[in-house]
Amino acid sequence: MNISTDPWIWISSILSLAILSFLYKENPFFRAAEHIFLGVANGYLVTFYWHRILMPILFRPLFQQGQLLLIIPFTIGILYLTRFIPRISWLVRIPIAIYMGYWTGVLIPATIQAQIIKQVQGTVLTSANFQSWNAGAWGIVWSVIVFIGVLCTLSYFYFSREHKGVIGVTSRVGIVFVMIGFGAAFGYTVMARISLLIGKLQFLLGDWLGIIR
Amino acid sequence: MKKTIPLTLIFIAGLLGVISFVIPHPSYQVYDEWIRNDLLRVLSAFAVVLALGSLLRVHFDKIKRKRKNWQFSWLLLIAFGGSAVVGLFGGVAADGVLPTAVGSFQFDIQTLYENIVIPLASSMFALLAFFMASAAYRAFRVRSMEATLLLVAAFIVMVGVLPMGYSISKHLPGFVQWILNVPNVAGQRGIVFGIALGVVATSLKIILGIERAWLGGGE
Amino acid sequence: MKLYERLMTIDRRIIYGILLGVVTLPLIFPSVVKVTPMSPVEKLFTAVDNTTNDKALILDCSYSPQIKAEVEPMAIAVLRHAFKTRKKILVLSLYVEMIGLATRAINQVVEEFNSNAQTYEDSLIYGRDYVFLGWQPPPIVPMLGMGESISNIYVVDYYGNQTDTLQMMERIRNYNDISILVALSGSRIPISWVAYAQNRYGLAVGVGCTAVSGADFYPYYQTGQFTGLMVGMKGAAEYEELVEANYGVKGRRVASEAMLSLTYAHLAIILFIVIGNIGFFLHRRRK
Amino acid sequence: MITILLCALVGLAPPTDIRVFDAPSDGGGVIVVEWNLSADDASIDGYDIYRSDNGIDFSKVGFIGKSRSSYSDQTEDGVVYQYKVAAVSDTLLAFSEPSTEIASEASWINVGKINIYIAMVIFGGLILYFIYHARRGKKLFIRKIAGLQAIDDAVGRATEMGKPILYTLGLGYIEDIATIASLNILGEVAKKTAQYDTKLIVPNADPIVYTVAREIVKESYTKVGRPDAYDPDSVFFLAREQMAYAAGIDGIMTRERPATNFLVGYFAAESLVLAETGAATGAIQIAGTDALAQLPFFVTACDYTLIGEELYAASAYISKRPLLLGAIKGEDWAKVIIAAALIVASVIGLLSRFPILNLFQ
Repeated sequence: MNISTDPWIWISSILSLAILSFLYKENPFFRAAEHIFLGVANGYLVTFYWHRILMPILFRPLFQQGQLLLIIPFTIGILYLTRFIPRISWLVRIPIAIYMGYWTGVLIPATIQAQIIKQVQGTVLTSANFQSWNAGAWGIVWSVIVFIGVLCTLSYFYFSREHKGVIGVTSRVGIVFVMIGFGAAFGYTVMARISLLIGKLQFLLGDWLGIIR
Repeated sequence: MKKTIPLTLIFIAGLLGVISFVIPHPSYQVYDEWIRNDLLRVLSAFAVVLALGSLLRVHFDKIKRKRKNWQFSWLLLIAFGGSAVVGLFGGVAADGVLPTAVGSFQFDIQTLYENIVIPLASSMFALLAFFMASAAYRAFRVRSMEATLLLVAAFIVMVGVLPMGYSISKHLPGFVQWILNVPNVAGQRGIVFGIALGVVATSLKIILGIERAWLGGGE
Repeated sequence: MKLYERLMTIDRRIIYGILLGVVTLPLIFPSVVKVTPMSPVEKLFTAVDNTTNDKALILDCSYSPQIKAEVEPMAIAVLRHAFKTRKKILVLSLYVEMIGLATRAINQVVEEFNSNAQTYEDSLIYGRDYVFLGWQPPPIVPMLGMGESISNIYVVDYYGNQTDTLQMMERIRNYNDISILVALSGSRIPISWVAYAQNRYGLAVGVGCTAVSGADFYPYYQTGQFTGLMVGMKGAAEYEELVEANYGVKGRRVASEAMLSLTYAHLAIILFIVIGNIGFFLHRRRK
Repeated sequence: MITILLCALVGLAPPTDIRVFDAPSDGGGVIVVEWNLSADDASIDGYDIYRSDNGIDFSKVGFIGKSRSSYSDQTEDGVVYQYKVAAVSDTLLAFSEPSTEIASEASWINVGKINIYIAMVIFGGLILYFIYHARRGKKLFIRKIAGLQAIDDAVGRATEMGKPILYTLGLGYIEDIATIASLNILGEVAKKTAQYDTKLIVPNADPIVYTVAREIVKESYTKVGRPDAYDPDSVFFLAREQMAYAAGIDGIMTRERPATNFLVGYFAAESLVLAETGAATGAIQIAGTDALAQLPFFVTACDYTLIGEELYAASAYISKRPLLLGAIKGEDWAKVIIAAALIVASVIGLLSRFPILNLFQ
């Protein structure tokens, strides 16, 4: 049991215990750790936005290397600060419009291709898809189950008709597939959460207290 | 004027986004790259300046008005000021003007990150395991057919995904892979279609100025 | 108080105590549990392994400090795999709050290899064997931009060097020179890599994700959009197994050590759900 | 000449039928060279690719492994090239006939993505068609979504108990669709808290979403005729960082003890921290997200959960704005088309030899 002598290991362990104390109840140690975290996380943010974006991408090229075209992003960017000046605070909509507009524009074809067209391709019943399971004849059964499951789940998310009659049946089958999917995700997530606790204990018991290897 | 300019801007920017997918020709791609690599990048940096401004303003107010827990706001401002100074002047990889070590005790921005940000963040999520355990006992009830299906599938995956699953039965890991590859894919894909269509619809409404929530009210 | 009432009202802190005990014991008395790699991880391993020497790998370390325990072992395993087989590798991160973890993983593995490298030649040289590109926001800028030119997006790397002066970057210009991008993340970033980079430039995308988003990614693995999938600590342990089995890379296998604790913890959670529901049924029958 | 004679003696068969074409729908600078495998393909190392821009002297530009029959060469647009492919077995070379002349060029329209353009036109057209009709006041039916009835009850409950309502939009950016849908629901909830004079707390994780949320709450209060009741500090920026945001909200939940928690928008791993702490404080919790990975928790730990598209439909249903209803109808029709495409493509795929999957590349 050789307890660590590195001051930083002690600081990390004390901060970790302050957070874990939240299990008992919300207390001043937790709140102190919470605020220290907010402070340092944002200090880290400022460092990188300055050293890796504003300096190399904007100020150095604009003011030292004379790429005058950067005046445009600079002036539009400044408009963000009008948020704090009530009379002209509507100007903040200009940078938001450009930023959001381009992003949503790029999103449309990308979403259609990756999340609709390619997913349809993976569901269509053809011999190529049957073999893709490389499970021999079983591939056909799996493809048919996925095919039916997708159609039924789609019917669950159909909002134009009440869930009665045929759609009532298919949406109930659809919700079965959705819930199995959620169950699988749930089972995997239990593993995720436990792993995070194990990782923290490996640090506290190992690096700090030296109980485990 | 306060609405027409932003709405026309968002339409043009949206169109440029879609066009960049359609036209691969380099003489157009040059403009597309400028928009992305220079304009968008700089705007995202200024957006952060705005966010920090509002964060600091909230905590300065808290201190000035002595609101509840105002003392902790001091802690935040000191931690922020200290780490910002160390980062800005000490440099990203301890290559800045300010010396970032006293003898063997280093305090450059990466050390602060590794010994303050990481332990706090990982501890917060280590809590999740405890919340998971108490939620498993108190909240996850077999209230309906759907909840039963969810929990049964969860049990099978939880046991099958473990190394010991192999010892229970040779087929268990294979069965778990099957659950993930067939019924799970069908259920998830059905939801993905819905969400993808939602994304396309909302993106179209934003670009065409039908969806104006982002304008944020006001005239 | 009747039995079922006691069953229904176990105090939260007792449950926390049980879980803590169940997880800690196997850590104090460790035994590495044999892990059998499944096909999604093997597919990723082979894709990384088939990188020819005129191409490079990209490792996107976009996992937050919160989920370090689950995803960092994957980054370590992929870095060990690349360095041991002398494959050129570029490391980047898409979010500022995650870049410090990429730094940590690189420092650890490079130090691991350089500490037992005999000559300067077979040690890992920055700029020749690996380049740490760092971070540039917003994510769609590097995702689309690297299709045209990597050093145009990452003008300066993490350490502040001009990227285009680095030796490796003369041959590695854009996605045509990349064999596969391994996206390690706890969120939907890998899907964006497919939606933007793969759709437009045909980039192969392999994924290492937290167990939380594992089930969410299988539809993209089934269509082949993802070339391989590592899910959670179990996936990390499988990749560690493959790296050690194929290349005998010796190094602390954090994920594999945790498997026994994981096993007992899962059984405990199942027990809690069952007890909770028994109490729930008895309570409902009482009413 | 000598090398050709040499291989004739040794009998190394050259690759045949060289075909070259400019890579379609790209930014130029790429020529694709294809050939039939050499008869000795099994025993050779691979194929050398030779290029010449004057038809006489050829220089090697690339190599590719055996049993591979296509190679993409990086070229300069507009320059006319000719290609030869040689089967290579250590020092022996077997050259093919020279290919026809070819020059690479950039294309203005990416022809390979025709199916995406068609899909964009169909889906976009459907959505705009129904929005057009919705604007002209056509009655559009959407079925009742269980989670929405709970919103009114939840706000009512908070008012009776005189406790605040916590509404958080998650970690999403302004461009995330779940965030936009959540902003619509926030607008409606804010109108109700204005009417019933209930305290509203709206912590935010994103700077831009924070600015938009603040404006929406202010507008909802003025729309209901209670601009005075609007408290500017009820909407605030908490922290961009996921963990600090979760810890901050947990602190608010345990300190302010809101009667109702709305967790609507994009969430990541912190969803369980919020949902479990909220459950522990005994609040009614309504969740809504399209983050698939978090839905299992909200389904098991919250009272009502809007699953994926139900969140988009809920924001349309609750705000009763014809434009949103129109979009949902458009999406419903698009689902009918996707289902039809699946069925038709499967029938073609099963019954005929037509490579149907290439339509969905």
